Amino acid sequence: MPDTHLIEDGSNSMAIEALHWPNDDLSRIPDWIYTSEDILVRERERIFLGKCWNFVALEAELPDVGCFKRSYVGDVPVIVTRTGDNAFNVFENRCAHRGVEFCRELRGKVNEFICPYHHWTYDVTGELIAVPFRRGDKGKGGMPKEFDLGEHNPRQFRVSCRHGVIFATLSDDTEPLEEYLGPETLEQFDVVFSGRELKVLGYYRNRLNGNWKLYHENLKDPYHATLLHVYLATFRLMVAGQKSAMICDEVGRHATAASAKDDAIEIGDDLVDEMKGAYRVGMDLNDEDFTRYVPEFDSPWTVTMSTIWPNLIVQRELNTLGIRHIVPRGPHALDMYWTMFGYVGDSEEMTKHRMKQGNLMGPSGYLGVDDNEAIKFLQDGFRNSMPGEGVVKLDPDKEGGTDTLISEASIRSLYRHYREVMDI
Amino acid sequence: MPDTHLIEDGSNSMAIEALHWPNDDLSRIPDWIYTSEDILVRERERIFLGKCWNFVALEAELPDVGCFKRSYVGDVPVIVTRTGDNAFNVFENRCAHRGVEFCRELRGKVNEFICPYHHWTYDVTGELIAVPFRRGDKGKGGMPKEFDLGEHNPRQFRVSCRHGVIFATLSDDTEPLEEYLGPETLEQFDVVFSGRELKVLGYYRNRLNGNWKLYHENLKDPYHATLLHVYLATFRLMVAGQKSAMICDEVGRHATAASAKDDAIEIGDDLVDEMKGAYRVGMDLNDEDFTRYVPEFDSPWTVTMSTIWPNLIVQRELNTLGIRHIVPRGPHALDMYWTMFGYVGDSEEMTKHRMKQGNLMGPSGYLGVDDNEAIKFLQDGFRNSMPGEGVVKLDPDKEGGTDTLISEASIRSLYRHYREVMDI
Amino acid sequence: MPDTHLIEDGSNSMAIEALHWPNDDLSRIPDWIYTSEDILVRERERIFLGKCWNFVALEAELPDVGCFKRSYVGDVPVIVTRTGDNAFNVFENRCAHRGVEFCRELRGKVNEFICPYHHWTYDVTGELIAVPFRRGDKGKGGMPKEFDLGEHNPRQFRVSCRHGVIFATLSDDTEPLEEYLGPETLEQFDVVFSGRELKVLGYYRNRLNGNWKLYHENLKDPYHATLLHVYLATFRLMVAGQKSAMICDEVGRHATAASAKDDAIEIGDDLVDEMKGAYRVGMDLNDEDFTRYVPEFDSPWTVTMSTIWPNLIVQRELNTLGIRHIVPRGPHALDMYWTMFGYVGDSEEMTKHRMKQGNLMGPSGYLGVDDNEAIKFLQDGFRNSMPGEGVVKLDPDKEGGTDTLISEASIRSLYRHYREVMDI
Amino acid sequence: MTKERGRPPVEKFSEDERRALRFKIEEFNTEYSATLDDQDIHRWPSFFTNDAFYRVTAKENFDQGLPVGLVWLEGRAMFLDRVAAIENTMVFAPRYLRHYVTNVDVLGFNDAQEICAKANYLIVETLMEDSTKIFQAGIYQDIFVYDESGCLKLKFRDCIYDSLLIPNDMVFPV
Amino acid sequence: MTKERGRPPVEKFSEDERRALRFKIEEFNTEYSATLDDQDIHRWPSFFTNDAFYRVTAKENFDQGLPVGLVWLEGRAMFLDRVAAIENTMVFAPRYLRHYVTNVDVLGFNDAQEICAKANYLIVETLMEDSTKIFQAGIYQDIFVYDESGCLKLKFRDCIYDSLLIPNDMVFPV
Amino acid sequence: MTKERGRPPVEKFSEDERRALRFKIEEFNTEYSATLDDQDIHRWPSFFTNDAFYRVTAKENFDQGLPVGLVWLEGRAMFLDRVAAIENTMVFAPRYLRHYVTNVDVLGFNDAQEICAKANYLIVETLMEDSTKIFQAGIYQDIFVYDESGCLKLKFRDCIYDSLLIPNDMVFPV
Ligand code: FES
Ligand code: FES
Ligand code: FES
Ligand SMILES: [Fe+3]
Ligand SMILES: [Fe+3]
Ligand SMILES: [Fe+3]
Repeated sequence: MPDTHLIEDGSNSMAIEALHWPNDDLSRIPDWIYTSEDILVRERERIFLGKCWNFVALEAELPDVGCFKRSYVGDVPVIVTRTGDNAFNVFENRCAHRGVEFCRELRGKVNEFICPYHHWTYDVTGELIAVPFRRGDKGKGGMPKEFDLGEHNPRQFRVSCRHGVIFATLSDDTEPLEEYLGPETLEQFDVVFSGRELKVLGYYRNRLNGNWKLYHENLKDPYHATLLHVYLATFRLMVAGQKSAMICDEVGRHATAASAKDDAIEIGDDLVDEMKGAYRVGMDLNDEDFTRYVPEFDSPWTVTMSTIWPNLIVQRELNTLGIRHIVPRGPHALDMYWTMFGYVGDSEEMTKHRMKQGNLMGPSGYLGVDDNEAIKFLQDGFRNSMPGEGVVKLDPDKEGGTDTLISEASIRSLYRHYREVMDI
Repeated sequence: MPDTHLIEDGSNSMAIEALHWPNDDLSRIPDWIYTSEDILVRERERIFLGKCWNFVALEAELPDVGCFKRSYVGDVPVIVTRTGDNAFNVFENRCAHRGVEFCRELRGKVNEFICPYHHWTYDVTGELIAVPFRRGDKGKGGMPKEFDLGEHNPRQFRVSCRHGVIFATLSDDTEPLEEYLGPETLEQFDVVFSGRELKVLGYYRNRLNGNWKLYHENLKDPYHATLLHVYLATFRLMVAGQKSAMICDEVGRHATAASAKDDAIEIGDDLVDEMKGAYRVGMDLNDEDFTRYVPEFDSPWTVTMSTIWPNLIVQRELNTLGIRHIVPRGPHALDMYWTMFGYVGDSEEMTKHRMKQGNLMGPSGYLGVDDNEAIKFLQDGFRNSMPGEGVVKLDPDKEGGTDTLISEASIRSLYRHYREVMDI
Repeated sequence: MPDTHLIEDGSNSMAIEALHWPNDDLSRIPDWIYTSEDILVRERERIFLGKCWNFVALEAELPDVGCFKRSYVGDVPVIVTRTGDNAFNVFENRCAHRGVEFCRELRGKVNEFICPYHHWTYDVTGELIAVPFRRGDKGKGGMPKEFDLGEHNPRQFRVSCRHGVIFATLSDDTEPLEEYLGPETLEQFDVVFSGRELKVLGYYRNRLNGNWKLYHENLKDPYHATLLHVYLATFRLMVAGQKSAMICDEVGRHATAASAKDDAIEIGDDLVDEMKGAYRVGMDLNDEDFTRYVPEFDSPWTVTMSTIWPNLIVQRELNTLGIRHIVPRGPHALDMYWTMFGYVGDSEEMTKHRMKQGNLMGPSGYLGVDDNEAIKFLQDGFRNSMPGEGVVKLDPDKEGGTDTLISEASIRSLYRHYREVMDI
Repeated sequence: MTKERGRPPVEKFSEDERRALRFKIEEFNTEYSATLDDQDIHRWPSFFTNDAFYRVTAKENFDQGLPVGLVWLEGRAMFLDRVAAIENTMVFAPRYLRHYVTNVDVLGFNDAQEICAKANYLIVETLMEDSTKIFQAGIYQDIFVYDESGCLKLKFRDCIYDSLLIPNDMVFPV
Repeated sequence: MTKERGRPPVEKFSEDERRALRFKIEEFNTEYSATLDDQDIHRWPSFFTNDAFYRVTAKENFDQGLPVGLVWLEGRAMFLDRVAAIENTMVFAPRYLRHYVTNVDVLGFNDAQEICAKANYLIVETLMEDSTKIFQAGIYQDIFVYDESGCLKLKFRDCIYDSLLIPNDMVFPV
Repeated sequence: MTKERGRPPVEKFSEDERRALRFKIEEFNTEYSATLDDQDIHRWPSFFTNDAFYRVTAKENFDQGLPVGLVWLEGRAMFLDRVAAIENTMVFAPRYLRHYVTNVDVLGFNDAQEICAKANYLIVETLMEDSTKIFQAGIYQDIFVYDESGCLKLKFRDCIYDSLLIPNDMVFPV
């Protein structure tokens, strides 16, 4: 169907050929990037399976050779295995025979993978090593003589690890991981992943009712932090005017939202007014220890949230640490897999402190709930209301990093990059 | 896919360009108007958001200035607010910033609406009145200088009220409400909504498993009344031959099914025979008071059910009164929101009588269940069986209103209008 | 969207026009035949409603004239009725008036069918015999004079029965049932359905999370039998090298997987090795009677599983007998309706033996679970991983029947036929 | 109007009384549920006193004190008429329903020395061709009395459901 | 055949007997459920007598008196063989199951002085990558006896499910 | 760390003790559930001792002995802070939740003479514009003690959920 008086961006049909970005203007974002199936198909090909490094696992999840984890690149199921002291493999969770998604356990340890349907067998690197009755039985049946095991392997991904974090890419052309991250993101990454050995403390999983890109935007959007999160201002974890920055790479796809807690900060009446109710006067924590930052990082920031395109968030919120792994589930949902961790050698007290501060984030976090709800409310808007667009005009002269919370520069730089890659 | 030997109406593809009405014949209705996504998209634009007055609320639901109700025009979420003694506003429930469906409570009372994500703030008329940190913070960030709050408002609907009932339209060209209703429908409307102050008695909600148009047809279809509803004949609330009428407007989109209870009616053996089991001989109510009509209206009819295109039903069934608000939920479902009411000044006994007779209608009503099931059975037919069409030939020489129950004239007039508007 | 570097079979769009079979090679099966909606629509028309005999009921389910069963041809709802001693009718479960799927009970006995909406009435043959108030009421309304009941019947299917099994076809051109089955399949069919009167022992139903064709393939795939089903080898019900055959018709659409239990079989170390874990050494049944075959058939085989295209499986597994009726539910699921039976005159002990062996098959069967899981894992592969294809190269020089378990010849013959009919 | 009838408990029970009563009320609810699960609908009125009040209403109505009910019955005659409608006149597809009644709470006597209690209920529904789905989650707010033969009867049952959006319709009482 | 075995109660219990028995049976069902929720499947046969009969069948079969079961076991050997199959030969994806057993009803003695009881069960299933879904709603129809050490054992359990359309398959008994 | 706290029962109860305790614990769970169902969140900490530990965590964490919780609280102050956040700072759409607590099992004393118990819970959620859905299925692993006035209080509650994939988020404790 062509455009009409109400629909002016081609979204009547939702087919990618018909969609067009409003006025080619980066400060306007059309709903259809969040709702079209065709867009998601192209994102899979050009982003997740394109020239990107995707998070797949932490090395600490795979302590021994033969340990595996069922994981995802975009929404494509993969298996991550440890195949040596410092060797990891990532390959598609799909049998080369008929297509079975054969690995069904979340994690485990094996000598080999046997596809249940016909017991085609793969070693831990993902290579096909046995086809039962390949030569037939009693001279009958079996594979053609020229059948070559080597030609029937699940698709392999290239792997790159840095300080305990495992990434995968399908493309031969993806630049080296460090280059891909860029020096700005790498610096922040290396604060958390400095080479200290990680200790996994547990997992959360939730299905958010929003398009996967909304999660990136949320963390590239410092503007919402002190407004949506009443908790942050009320308990003086973060307030406008406090030291903070949005640190971007040159390409504009990654970002780190950084802030430094300032217990001396004062919240004037003007600010309270400006914040339209986002600060509740006169509240104090009963457990004051809760927001205490135990210094442990070589960084001026007490909080950094890094979005690493396209599927990783690194959370350093005071002393609660974790990664979040994004798995798109259709245009309207994403699964978030959280891995919370500390470091080997943490005292019991420190682990407890991390657990306590874990209440801030996650599917039931004081801040986490706010974001999950906001993302759902956004997607509800896109799905239910008349096709429209969003406005991202804050901090208009910038693109990418910025040192004010009142900015959408980093969202715009993301979409400049996105439009190039997606050719839309 | 082109037509085939089984599919001859273009419904192989379900894309609107390929669909064609069978033989251009109004007495045949193709399945695809009930099953195609494309049709629903066009209905949204040309009907609900087109030149129609949509029901959104009763004034009685919004007693004070600042009261609001979360409502829908078609399936588009809107907010209805009372902004003055006789002033109401209807605007899209979508934040002008990024698109959040920000109002989440079913109803309430506020001074202003604050979008949770970044606290953009709207007054009760739906006007954007504050953007936090619009000028930035400490000289950094904020909106471009030329940013004009006035250009960032949720879409406003025009509002028209009549005797306590609030309607909205998005189009500037919709004729005045009274003209839109037409004198026939207006007359029936004014019987229930005579200006007496309404008292809300409560709400029902149900999700029907059928296309939204089936609900209109059901009430424009007097033929089913004494057949499907065994209750009606058995307890002599309505029988063929009894005084009844289908009263239509000139355009053919609205209709009122009217009947007058006749306690003296006799049901002959011929009739019993003709009705194929729709009359159960020899049953009587234990509670005879139940079907008693307490006269309270200036009307020859004891029952009127008005369908007001496109999303309102006005129920006057003896003394149980209510409106039903249709919200399409995809091609295969509709949500029905019921508001049951009486009048301010009703005696306690009268309220009780209304409650008692409430058992007739609604999601568990003696008549309500029948219709909900029939509509589901119809949609099941459209979804599951081979693509086909329905036949609406009864009362062949008429279109629109009629004074016999054995007629489908009013369904045909609806689809004449519908085809014009939809251009199909 | 056109093909891309990752997608090379047109499945970017999933529209049938764009899909192409990889290299025209029968030993490669593209994912899209299991996932495309367009394919399913065409399958409905060309296969289920095309020149095929579809299973709809057993005569034993309909003991008396007037007995009916709600059934399906493909996913199209039909009613099967007994209309005489040896007469059965099959007609669409869709009212000729507006389209209501009017029969809602799984089975029952009636004199006539009355559509609940307006009481149009059909006799047990499916003929419209009454339209209430056809002539109007008191001279008003009613049908046009020329209205002919005979022109408003649900679609009738042609019916053919053999030895207690009822089949239906919509096409006038389908060859006679016996010819359709072909002599090979007929022979196996007649072992179970020899004319002995059947006694229904009960029903199972399950919804499998896989495309309907996967069920056919599963039973045309002898290769999986001794590998997936650890139970079979472990308890020596079936092992490679044992007497077995895949018996196909000439067209290649039907097949019977046959095997003869051999209690003397030995499982050498070589075989254990080849089977990659599919044999658990040293296990024995506690209840040895469980796998005992009580001779009752004139056949060299103790087990035959016949797939009768397109929607029937005949199970003869030792002494547990049943049919399985396939109903596609979208591309990603199928409903399986099982009818378990014995013969009139079975001793109580024999019935009990059948019940006991019933644990082998069905939604909770020792073998049944394996297959249901494998089919789900396959469909998961098709849905979740990158678009790809399966490989069916075993027993490369054959097509159709074969006498080795290590063969996929019968799957290839099915798809040769399928591609012809589907024109893909 | 309803508020009056559902008079709140004013006098708490001792632990022994609660133990004895909870056992009886659980037995009552089990039999009540089984009657409905079996669709033995003509037995249903016998769980109520002759003058009983029964209502099924959404939590949004209850919370606002609004009187409507999907089902709103007062007095035996109205109960019988609903049963007659279900058995004879209402048209509906076959279905299975199953009740799970948990969290029975014996609250105390109200000022008429009647027993106030409540319980959470969950009802799941199965249509013949579909999977089992949640039909309704809610709470019973009850007043029990003893009949002449010492059996518990409901004088008042308000079924207040969370499940605002009824799936299609509600054929049977809950 | 099943009908014979599931002999109906002929003698009602007193309230005291019901109270005592319901407590015991609830404890039994709780432990039984926990065993299955923990997938401690090899313990499962120990809840039954040596000659016990166990069946899982659809309500449509039960209502028509048809004998089949998805699971149909008679005697300890068959129970052990099913456990062995689940533990050793059956292939299936990992899953969590959870039982909710409510509405326990102690019906009375049958003519063999065995205890007849029933209960509603609801089982929800969670696959590793998906949300929790209703797996099966149904009713247990039970006959209990005491073993030599005075513990309740099931001599007969008929699990009659409403959920006609089993979601994919049923790996564990219910 | 959690493992230590959740010390396992070492001493079994007699049947009489179990009967008495199960009644009390069921009453406790009923009131606890009602408090949460009513979203009367500020009452919630009163069900716990001052030094109580409360956690909500996925079965996958529990099974691997991993310490994280979606909610992880130790000591009254942390309980109060969570209540304050829910009441004052957290932003979320309105919703109804309903608890069904069944299969209460009274396990015995642990080595500190505290009462160990468990129960299955099922929570269903209703958003204002949608149907009722399963929110969470899980098991409570509890340690109860008596407070000075003889009332049961939770010293330890581990809520271990099967429903690995939380639907959007979890606003209230369970
Ligand atoms: S599908 Fe994996 S071995 Fe056949
Ligand atoms: S989306 Fe509403 S304020 Fe930003
Ligand atoms: S739809 Fe069947 S009688 Fe009208
Ligand atoms: Fe945030
Ligand atoms: Fe009607
Ligand atoms: Fe098999």
